[in-house]
Amino acid sequence: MMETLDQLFVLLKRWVVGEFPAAWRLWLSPLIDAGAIIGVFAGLFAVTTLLERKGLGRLQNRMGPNRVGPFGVLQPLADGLKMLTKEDIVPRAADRVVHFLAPIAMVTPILLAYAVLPFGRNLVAVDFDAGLLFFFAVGAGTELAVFMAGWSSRNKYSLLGAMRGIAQMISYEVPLVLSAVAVVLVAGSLSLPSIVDSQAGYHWGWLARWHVFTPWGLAGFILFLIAATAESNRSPFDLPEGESEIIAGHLIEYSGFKYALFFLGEYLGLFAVSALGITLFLGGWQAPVPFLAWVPSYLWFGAKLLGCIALFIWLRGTMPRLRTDQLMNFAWKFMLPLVLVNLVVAALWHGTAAWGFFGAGATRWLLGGAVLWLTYSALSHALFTAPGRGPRTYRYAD
Amino acid sequence: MPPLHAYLLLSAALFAIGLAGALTRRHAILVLVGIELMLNAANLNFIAFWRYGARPEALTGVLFAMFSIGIAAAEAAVGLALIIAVYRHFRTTTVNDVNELRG
Amino acid sequence: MKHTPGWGLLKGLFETARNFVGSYYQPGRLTTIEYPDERLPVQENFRNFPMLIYDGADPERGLRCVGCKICEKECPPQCIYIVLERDRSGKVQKRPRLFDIDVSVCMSCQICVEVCPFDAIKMNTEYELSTGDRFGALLLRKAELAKPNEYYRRLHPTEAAEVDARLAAAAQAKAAAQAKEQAKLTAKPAKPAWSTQP
Amino acid sequence: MRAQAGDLEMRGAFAAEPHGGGGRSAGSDAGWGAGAGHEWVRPAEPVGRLEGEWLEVAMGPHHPSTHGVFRMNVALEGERIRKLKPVFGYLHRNHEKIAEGTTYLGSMPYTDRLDYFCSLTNNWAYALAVETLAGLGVPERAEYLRVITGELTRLLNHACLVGFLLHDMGTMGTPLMYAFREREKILDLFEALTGARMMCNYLRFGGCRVDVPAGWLAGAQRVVDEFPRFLDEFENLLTTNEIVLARSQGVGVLSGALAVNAGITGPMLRASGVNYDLRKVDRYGIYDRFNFRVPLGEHGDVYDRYMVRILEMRESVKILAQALKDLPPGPILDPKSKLRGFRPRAGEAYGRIEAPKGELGFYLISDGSVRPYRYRVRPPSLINLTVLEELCLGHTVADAVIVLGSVDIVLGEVDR
Amino acid sequence: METAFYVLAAVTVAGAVAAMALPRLVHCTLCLAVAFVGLAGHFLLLGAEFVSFAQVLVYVGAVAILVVFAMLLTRSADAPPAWVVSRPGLLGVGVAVLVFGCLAATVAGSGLAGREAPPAPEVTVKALGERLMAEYVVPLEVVGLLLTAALIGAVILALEDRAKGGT
Repeated sequence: MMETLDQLFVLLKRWVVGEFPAAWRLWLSPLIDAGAIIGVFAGLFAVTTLLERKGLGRLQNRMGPNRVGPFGVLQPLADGLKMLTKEDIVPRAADRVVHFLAPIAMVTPILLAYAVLPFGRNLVAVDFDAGLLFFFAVGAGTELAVFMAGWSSRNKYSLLGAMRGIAQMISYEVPLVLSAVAVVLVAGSLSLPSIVDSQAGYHWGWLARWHVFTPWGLAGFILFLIAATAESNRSPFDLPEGESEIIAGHLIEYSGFKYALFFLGEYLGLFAVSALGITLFLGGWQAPVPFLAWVPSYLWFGAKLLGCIALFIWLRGTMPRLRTDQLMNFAWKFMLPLVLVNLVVAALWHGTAAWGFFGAGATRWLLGGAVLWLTYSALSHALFTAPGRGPRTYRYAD
Repeated sequence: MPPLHAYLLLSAALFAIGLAGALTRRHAILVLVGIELMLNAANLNFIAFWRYGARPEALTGVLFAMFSIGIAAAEAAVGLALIIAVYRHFRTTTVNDVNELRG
Repeated sequence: MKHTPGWGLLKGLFETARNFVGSYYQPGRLTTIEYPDERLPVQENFRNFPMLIYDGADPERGLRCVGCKICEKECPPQCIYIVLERDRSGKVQKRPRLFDIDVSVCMSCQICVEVCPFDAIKMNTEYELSTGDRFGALLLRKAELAKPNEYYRRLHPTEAAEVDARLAAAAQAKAAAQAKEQAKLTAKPAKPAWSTQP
Repeated sequence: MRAQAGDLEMRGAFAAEPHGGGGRSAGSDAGWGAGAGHEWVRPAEPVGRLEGEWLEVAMGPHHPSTHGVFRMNVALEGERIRKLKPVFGYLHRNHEKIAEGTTYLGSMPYTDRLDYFCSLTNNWAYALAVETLAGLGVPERAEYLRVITGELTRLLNHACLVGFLLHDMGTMGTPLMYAFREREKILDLFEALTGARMMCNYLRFGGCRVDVPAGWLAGAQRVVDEFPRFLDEFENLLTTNEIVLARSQGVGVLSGALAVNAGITGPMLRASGVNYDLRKVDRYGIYDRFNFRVPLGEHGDVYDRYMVRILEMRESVKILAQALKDLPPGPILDPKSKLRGFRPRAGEAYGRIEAPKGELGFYLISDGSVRPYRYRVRPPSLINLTVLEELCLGHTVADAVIVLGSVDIVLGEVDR
Repeated sequence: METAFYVLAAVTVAGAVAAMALPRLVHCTLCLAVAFVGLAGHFLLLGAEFVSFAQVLVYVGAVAILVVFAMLLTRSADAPPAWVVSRPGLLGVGVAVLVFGCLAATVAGSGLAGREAPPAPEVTVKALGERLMAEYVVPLEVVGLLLTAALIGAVILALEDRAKGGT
């Protein structure tokens, strides 16, 4: 019974596809996958906008939206209607074709990236052997979309935003990929379902074998999260949009449906990269404790995804924004060395697992963690502390 | 599966287009873009020959294409850096205007 | 104190989390109210736009305003417009025919109230004046401005009690003076008792 | 230091410099600074690596972080600011001329609208000037009430300023909302006392308009007692936050000498390490009775300006606690003062106080009539703004935004 | 399969032609990205999954972006549109057509032309990695070295002026 529930969507799709003549099946199967992904994640987008507004509101001691429907639950609907009915403004000087294509170029690659993510046991659209590479490859397409939007709008702010956006996305792609490489190294595969499989089982019967519970996994996850925040242009890395500096960056000349598409693309990117982080470090759809393993796998995945989204909202409500040069310094001088050290630690951890070089159990953990912590504190002290920087004491005059 | 010569013709067409662009366009960046296209045409040839070749399990074509992609990336980086350096020097990116080695 | 990098950010995250949780059960944190459904109590001293006070039941005859035009003169943005009543012979009466306040110009400074010698103009606390007609509906006429003294007492009980006592005292003094005048037949008209100090 | 007063005057905000259209000025700032025909040479900035043409951007008047309708015409090289010209006047309301046409009392509500965050201190400065002109005294209780309302104003102004500053840094308004939460409590006090939340119009020449209503002092005491807790929260959130430190330290450095030369006052001056607080210097009102200290910065950067304001709020809380404790009974208005037909004798007077934003002064000339002959405001916001270009050059757009935020301007006062 | 090939071929050639012929530089770059994506599709069709993704990652994600950046830094994005039609331009096109003719003739004349594909081999990432690490380890290292050298070289080129003493 639980087995059926777990495989519900897989069986459902198999049944639906089986009802059609064989000639159609080749096309029908991906179509159903695509439809399901678009439907589910567009729905999640709507829910997230509400959660974000509510959550930010509460973080800031406000109520958040509560006018449309009970507790404001229909707010996304109202927002969507507003977006759709707004006038679609294209600046006179804009490059109309590129301006029109940019939102599409933003959303399409991100939707493609969902194809390789396993949302549950056997619940993956395409299991590419090089799935992770596919994810990063299509993710790279969004940079071009940002440039298209920024350049075609013919606005100085949007151009500045686009330049910031491209520079930031390129810079943070390096730590993002490298922190994922550590997992690839240990799991021995680029295929996301098999990476999830590599995290199956429990240490001592209770501690899940997720990568996040290893020192390199924890460090890698944190680094991945930071890079993912930057990749998805979320605060504190929301420089490309920086509404107090360059107003909305590349989005400044977009309105109505096109703006909604960008908005959607941004959130879809956030979900995708969170889902990737969950897959790589948090055991994908696996249950955290053995006695809850009966809960359907997609529910676990959804719960973890919501947790990640909540974390992103929390960060957004707390952090100020970095500056461009600090952002670049952070990526290249801090994250890159750290992620490389993390890679080495992961390699050692994996390679020496058999002959106990790091010791066993807790000792091994502590040793690995100590190496990373020392690197972290050495790097951060070298980079971010200078005379006159840091908390100060003040003198008083009477 | 299309026959091999279809791929070869496509590759030749891409090569010719890249060549035409590199020869005719004056903008340095576009010259570089043309060269990239020609490199890509070569890559397509490698992959096609690998796929239609005698021993595809040897993966030679694939590996060659990968090396080629790596080298193309390096070439693009250096090429564009050069263009920027030239622009800074001559304040132009038109290849015809950059006709002396001394600045 | 040695500063560990990253610690400050964690402290900040903790602080926002505390506010997040706190907003659910600490009333001091969530100060917003849901406006049209619930309202903040109006403070007694609150002022919005002026109103004219009348005694008794008839807003026309009970109006305290005598049309002295002091408020019109003192009003900094000059939003008050007064035209005096004339009787049939054209003689100026001591009451206004027109008393308009353009509340789109009025800046609620209360100076008209302070300078009025007759306690005739006071501040209303009505604040829901939004309207679609910004020229007509925001020009308040005499009929809209006139409010009974009971209304004033309800809005500003402390202040109204003071004013009422003062007016009563003045009326008493006037009555006494009139009685004396009656008696002596040589008296001057009573001076209105007014004070600038509320 | 590098700049002399005269030079500063020359390149003042309205100095018409030829706008070269930002064309191909190719790296040298010939069309911008040196061409204006004066000696002063801009401090050597590292000229950018890519001497592309400058990108001219008008930040404002429609810009979310200009705190009103204000414009900064900036010339950018990449993201570095190579030239910045503040343009203001969008909110000019002819305040001074209007005041010359109305009675002394009639200007009082207009002063509320100068720095609309701090109407009570504006009232106070104006009242002080008129009292000096007319030789009016102020009863003790009224002085205490002035101190209480003035320091409450300082609390709300500084709290909101820090909120705005952090909002400019991109915190999604979280500190701003916390500041507004506290401001709400203070505004409730103001409403209960003066009848209006922002446009208080509370002071009168020779005292205050009304006495405190019942229970007000207890409410004020509660707010003052709870304020340090809010400050602790605020500091936990911000003071050691690495991003705040990185963003604000070393940015927009204002040297003490330049600050003095440019006439900067208020927390901005003190953040540059100059000990100058009118509450200590002039000891106007009854400030000599309170025990408080003046926090001083040392680097003069945005972080110091932020911290000086935080520390000043703590000192204000101390003053408030003392004032609320010592508030004597008595009248609140000088009996000599009158509302109508107020004619100070001919002469001139300058009244200044330490407003939250700096030295707020009113200069009045009376010709013996009911209207001032000359009425002039010394607006701290405007004068603090004059060094904006100085602070922003060489920094990025993002820095310019927070430097502007840390100057603490209210356009109502800048443009008057 | 055939249809997919022809569609992709059309997209690729159209993208390439547009990339070389459009007057505006930005449009050229965007069309170039389209051509690259089309080529990646061809690789996918041919069973070279890994190369296909690498193609997208490197060409769309890096080279196209680099070109865009170079354009922005050299202010070429807003350069006036420049058409190809000129006498030396026509000469170049002629040469290209000639080259294409030669190549096409050679392809048509060779015995390889009609060859059909053998059954698709399984290209796993693992197999690729093993080859790279065993047989082709020297070329791999050389490419790595080259990339490093290119990175450093590009940085030095781009930094040149400051080293020269940009005040």
